[in-house]
Amino acid sequence: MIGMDEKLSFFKDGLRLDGRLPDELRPIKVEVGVLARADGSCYMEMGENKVIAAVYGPREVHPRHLQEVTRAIVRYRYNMASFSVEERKRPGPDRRSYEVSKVSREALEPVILTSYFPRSVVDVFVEVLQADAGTRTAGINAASVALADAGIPMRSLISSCAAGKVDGEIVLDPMKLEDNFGEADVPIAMNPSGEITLLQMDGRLSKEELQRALELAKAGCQQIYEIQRKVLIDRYSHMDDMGSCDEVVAEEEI
Amino acid sequence: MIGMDEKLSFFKDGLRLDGRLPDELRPIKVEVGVLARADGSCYMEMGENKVIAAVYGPREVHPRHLQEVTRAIVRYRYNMASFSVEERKRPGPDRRSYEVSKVSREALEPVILTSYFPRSVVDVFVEVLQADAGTRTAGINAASVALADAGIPMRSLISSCAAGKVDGEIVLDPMKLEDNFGEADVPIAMNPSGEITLLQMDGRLSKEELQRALELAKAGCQQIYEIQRKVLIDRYSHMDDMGSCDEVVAEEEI
Amino acid sequence: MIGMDEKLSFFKDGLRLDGRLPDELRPIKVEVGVLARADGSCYMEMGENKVIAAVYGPREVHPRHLQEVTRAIVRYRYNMASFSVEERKRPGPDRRSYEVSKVSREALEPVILTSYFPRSVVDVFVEVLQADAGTRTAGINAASVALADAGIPMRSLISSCAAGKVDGEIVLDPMKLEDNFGEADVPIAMNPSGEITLLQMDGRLSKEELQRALELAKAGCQQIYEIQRKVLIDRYSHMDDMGSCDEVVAEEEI
Amino acid sequence: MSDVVMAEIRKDYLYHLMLKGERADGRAFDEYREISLETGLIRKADGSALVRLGKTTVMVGVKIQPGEPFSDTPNKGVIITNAELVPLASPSFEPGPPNEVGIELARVVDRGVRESGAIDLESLCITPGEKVWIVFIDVHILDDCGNLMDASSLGAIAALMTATVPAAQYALGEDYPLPVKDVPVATTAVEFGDSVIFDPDTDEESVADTKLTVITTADGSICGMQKSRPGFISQDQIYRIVDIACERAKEIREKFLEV
Amino acid sequence: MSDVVMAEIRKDYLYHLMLKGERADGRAFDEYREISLETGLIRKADGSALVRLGKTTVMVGVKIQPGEPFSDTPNKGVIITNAELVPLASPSFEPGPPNEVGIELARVVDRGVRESGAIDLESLCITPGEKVWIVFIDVHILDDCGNLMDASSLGAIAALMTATVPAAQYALGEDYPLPVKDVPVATTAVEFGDSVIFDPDTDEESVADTKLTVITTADGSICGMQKSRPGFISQDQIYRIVDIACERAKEIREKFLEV
Amino acid sequence: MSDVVMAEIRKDYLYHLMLKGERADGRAFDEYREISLETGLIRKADGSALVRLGKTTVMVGVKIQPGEPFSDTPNKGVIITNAELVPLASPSFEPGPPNEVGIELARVVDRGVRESGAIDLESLCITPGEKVWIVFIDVHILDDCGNLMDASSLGAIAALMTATVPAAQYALGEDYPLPVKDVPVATTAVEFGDSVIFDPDTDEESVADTKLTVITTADGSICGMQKSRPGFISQDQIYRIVDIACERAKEIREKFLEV
Repeated sequence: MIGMDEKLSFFKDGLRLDGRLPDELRPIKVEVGVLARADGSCYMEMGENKVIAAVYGPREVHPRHLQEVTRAIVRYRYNMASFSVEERKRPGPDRRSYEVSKVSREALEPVILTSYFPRSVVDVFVEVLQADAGTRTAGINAASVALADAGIPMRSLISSCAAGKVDGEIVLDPMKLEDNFGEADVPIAMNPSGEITLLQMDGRLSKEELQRALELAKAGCQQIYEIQRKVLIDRYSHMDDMGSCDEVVAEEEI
Repeated sequence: MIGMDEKLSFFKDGLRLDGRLPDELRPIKVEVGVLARADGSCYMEMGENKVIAAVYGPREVHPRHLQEVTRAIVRYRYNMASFSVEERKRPGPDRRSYEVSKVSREALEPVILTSYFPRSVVDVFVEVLQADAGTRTAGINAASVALADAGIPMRSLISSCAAGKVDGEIVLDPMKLEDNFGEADVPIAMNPSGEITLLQMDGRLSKEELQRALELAKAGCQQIYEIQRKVLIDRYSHMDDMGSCDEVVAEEEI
Repeated sequence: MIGMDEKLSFFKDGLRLDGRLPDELRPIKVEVGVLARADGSCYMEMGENKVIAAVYGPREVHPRHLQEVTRAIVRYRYNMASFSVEERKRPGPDRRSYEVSKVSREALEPVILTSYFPRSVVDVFVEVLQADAGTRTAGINAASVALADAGIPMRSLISSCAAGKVDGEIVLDPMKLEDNFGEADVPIAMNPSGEITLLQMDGRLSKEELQRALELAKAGCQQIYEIQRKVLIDRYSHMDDMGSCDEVVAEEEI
Repeated sequence: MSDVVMAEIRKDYLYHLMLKGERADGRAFDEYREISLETGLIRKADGSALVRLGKTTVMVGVKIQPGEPFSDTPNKGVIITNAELVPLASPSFEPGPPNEVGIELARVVDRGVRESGAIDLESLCITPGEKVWIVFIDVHILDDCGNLMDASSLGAIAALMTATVPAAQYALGEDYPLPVKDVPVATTAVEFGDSVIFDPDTDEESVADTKLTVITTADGSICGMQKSRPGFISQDQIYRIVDIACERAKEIREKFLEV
Repeated sequence: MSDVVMAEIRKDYLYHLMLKGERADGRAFDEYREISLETGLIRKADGSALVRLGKTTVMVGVKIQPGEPFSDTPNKGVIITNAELVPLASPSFEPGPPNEVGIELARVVDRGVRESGAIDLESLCITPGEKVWIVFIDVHILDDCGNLMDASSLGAIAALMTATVPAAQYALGEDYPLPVKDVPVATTAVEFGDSVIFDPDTDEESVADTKLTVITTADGSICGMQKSRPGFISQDQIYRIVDIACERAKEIREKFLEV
Repeated sequence: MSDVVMAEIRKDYLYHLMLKGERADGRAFDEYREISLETGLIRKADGSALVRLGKTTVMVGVKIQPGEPFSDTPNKGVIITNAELVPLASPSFEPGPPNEVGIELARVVDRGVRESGAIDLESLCITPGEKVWIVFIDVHILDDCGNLMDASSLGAIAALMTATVPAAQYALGEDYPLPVKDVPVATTAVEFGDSVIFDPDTDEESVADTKLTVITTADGSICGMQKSRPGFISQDQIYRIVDIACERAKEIREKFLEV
């Protein structure tokens, strides 16, 4: 384990320790429709992060008192497998995963047309199989695709990634090492028009650095959106006249 | 920490270590209506004890199966803040607080006209912000005032305090030091006519000592009743022709 | 405590350490109708095992969503008293007791005529007061008698015992010492016709040894069945013309 | 609704009996049901007692194990009392961790043992600040036909009086009987109208206004009291109950707990 | 249904007020309710603060006790932050362990303290790898009239700034004031239509599309942000909120937290 | 009611197929679905295996960490097996701690590993009585299309066979492969009418009267059995299942688990 005392350099010849440019995402791998039982699903790798998302619903709400008469409720459960992190994690939710679940749900809820399905629930489950900084954003990306795969009417997809600060420089999509010893982390999520639905930040940034971080993360989200879009097009390309996932997901608002 | 071996004297020149006479209460401070959200509330200090009580209701019962068809149920939750005691207490109820909640509820329920509000609940919440022996009695006193403040129909107020035995002598309203190293503790609660609704005792007493303890605690309750009564009168003195809290609380029985 | 290194001999002059033959059950003691509040009950000792079973029902199901519209559900709760084992057990269910409860319920459910009582529940509670290997089988035996005592319609009784392997030999009804240091344990339960409703096994057995173990355990169950039958006959012998517990329990199927 | 109606009818019935000075089972108002007590039935426990109070049945097991003292009493043993109201014992008990009734029961049993000084906690110190004997008193209710307080308290002290400290098992010397220095006995009465009835059964408990448990020691001192149920009680009735409680406790002690 | 209707009516009302540039209580959009702060009221705590933000009332207690460090930071003290949304404080709070709202609140308060570097964790090491000071920050909500984030964060830093490390009690030297190196202040705004409103009350919170908390340090850096509620927010609005948040935080810091 | 009706119709359909010697997916009665096995996918784990049994998908991760031995086996390592039936994997799974189905699954997987002697626990002792290796086997169900027992057991032994003891990380020498001495394989059949069907899918499981899992070792011994579901099974059927189970296990072992 590297102590805080030893000065760790995060750059070598202008590249990051894993060879990326400062504004470069880690490699992304997506598969849609990977689970038989779920109504929609998506497996996603972002660097060493491996997450899988499933969507069930719209379905009946249990317990009943959670029902909303004018709209579907959305539930989101982010969960880490015990073996997904260096030191084995006790099974079950901890305080961090409750917070991640809450902000992830709030990141997706604005694009789900919940008023189409009063008294029902849309359940989103995200399992982290391997974690390496960025699991919440990977989870949101996978969940967004899984929602589309489940045919849940949405205004648009949601794409998510983080920017960080290491060695005084703003970088895109920090990996574990950069996150642990870096100076700030800013995960965001947004729709294709750049409207933000998730924003968290910890560390220490000036206003100018925050601005740079948001710009960088926004550019990252746009790249991710293209990947999400492509995988959904491929998934539905066997259907007639369907060239864009934007037709799969509902576009008008009620 | 004082060991049991060293003989600790609890009296000096006939006075207790905090300067009180054996039959003297600690200073009391009461404020009524201190919370905006609650239907009724009361902040009370008895010596170093600082408690706050809130009443909500009568309101709908959740979960439903707890409903009683002929009367309101009463719930009472006594809770200590983590920082209220010497060694930090883990948040949430422990076995002691479950017992205190039960006997406190049973101390107040006899004066609440529950049959006025079938199928509903009156919720009493007591938070202990600082504890120094006597939090259950302080809580009951505050809760009684908060019930009146919430306009819950009652037959009368309930007043509560303890007597203890230290150095072989029966004293009123023991403080922490006297409780920890004393020989007995007898908390009671009663209505203004002296009918008892709470009675617990631990330690070791002869029948005569018990009798003396009950007499002393009863006298203490009467003093507390006057204070409770006064604060409620002050609270409602702006209203026309209202000179007594006894008119605020319902007096007849159904 | 005996280490695994020291070779422990489980036989002396052809007898086991408690003087039993290899195919001999431990002494059994049964009492039926031992509890006043339960609808049916049975106390049973099998060697040093002391268990008590109670049956409540058919009665209303809470919570409601567990109701089955075409039949009664059966619940089974196996619980060990804290003082029943060498090292004090924390009160409440652990993983082992959840598994034992599940397989015990499944051992009894096939003979209960659940379709007679739609939307209701038959609750079986087994408390282990002292444990010495074989509590699950003792519990099933006691529960079976308690079900009959409660008048629950059944196709037949269920009888249960285990076979084990020690020193290379298959023995009936292993006691704690034989179970701890033996090579295999095979608990079964069956109806009087030999149809098996419980079967578990751990350790290491060849197919031939498994066959021998099942034969031995089957013979043990038959002996236990006679004891269960007799105690129920005695219990009901005061009634007219009733010579067999087989008349107490329902025999035809729907 | 029918439950409410039945409760009213039962209350009426018991009340009218009482006006005639009678109880449903024919006992005098201050009379206990038959008590039976067997100790040592659970060999895996270090002490045990099976108590029957009429049909009420309670098994108490005591386990004694080495463990750490509390930091504020480094040279004292520890008593931990738990009561399990298992669903086998009553249609109204539910599985799960103890509710407030079970917690109150355990705490009142504990109070009797603790406040009477029955166990000399300092004698249970093995290494000050490090290792002491932990005495677990586990009350297991088997059949609730009323007055669990008295049955459980009697079981607890009887189990303790016949308990052995299993020192040999932990290489801490020879086994020895747990030293018990006092014999607390709990006595419970309910108030119903103006009458006071001792050792209530389930019906009597369910219609009572108020219940009072008084725990007394061998020398006639009071070492614990607990009023429960939402009702009033006057000082006079308290004194009356205490007086009879002392008598009944003395009889129980002499009959069952004299060495 | 009526709840939904009421919420719609209230939303409409507040929205129309806002079009006129008004709030229900007459404040400017970037104006805080009256703040009051009292420290040291809880003598049993090592630090405490009672914060009122309008009618919102929060008590924060700090306890400092020796304990074990985390294995990956053997020479650092530990901060543990908890928030109790006790049912006394709002008709919508329920008894039980913290739900996601309470957990988020605690974690955002914690983030401000931790990320600002307010507490020098290395100075809280007693024996590396063995014993360090554990700082418990317990947020106890007493009256929820909106904007718990800002009230709780203010209470936390105020309680820490007035806290004493109780070294003498544990024979670890003399008591000394907890060293606090920075003064994080949280500032929260909600978005409603296109307007941004600071220090929202309960009504404003309940109709808001989105909420953003910005925590700033004494030198004007940002050390924590949290968007909550399911709504959109644009980059421009974020920057606007950050700008005003810095100003408000500076005022609060100067008025209440200057030594 | 419709669920009941649908279950009856499905049962009927499957039953009539079976009378013709057929299964819905065309398999023979003793035929397994296609099995795929990938190991080492999770680099953060010390061993891992992704098993697909038809569409049933299970990920097993193994973590090996130093910890304390049980007091009654001071010189043996510890195996802890847990199964998470996360709600992602089936519409019938719910969030929360494992229910009895999940607990049974974990315990049967554990039984195979433990009773076969696959792991030499004594070789996992670091310092007798103080420190041993704890082997955590975490079964994470991803897609439940039937026969979780066999898929999970296969994943567990495959993850163990490819696991590394991370000694270097804890300064306990060099990393070395976890020594695995036997290769238990679980084989499950359901009974339906008089027929026996191996490797049941979800539909077949839901209509089965009884289920029997048999775990066999490399030398053909039986090291674990578990009957589940409330139905009868005869001795003859048990022997029949054991015979076929041994064959299938041998094939699976040879195809997937030979070094």
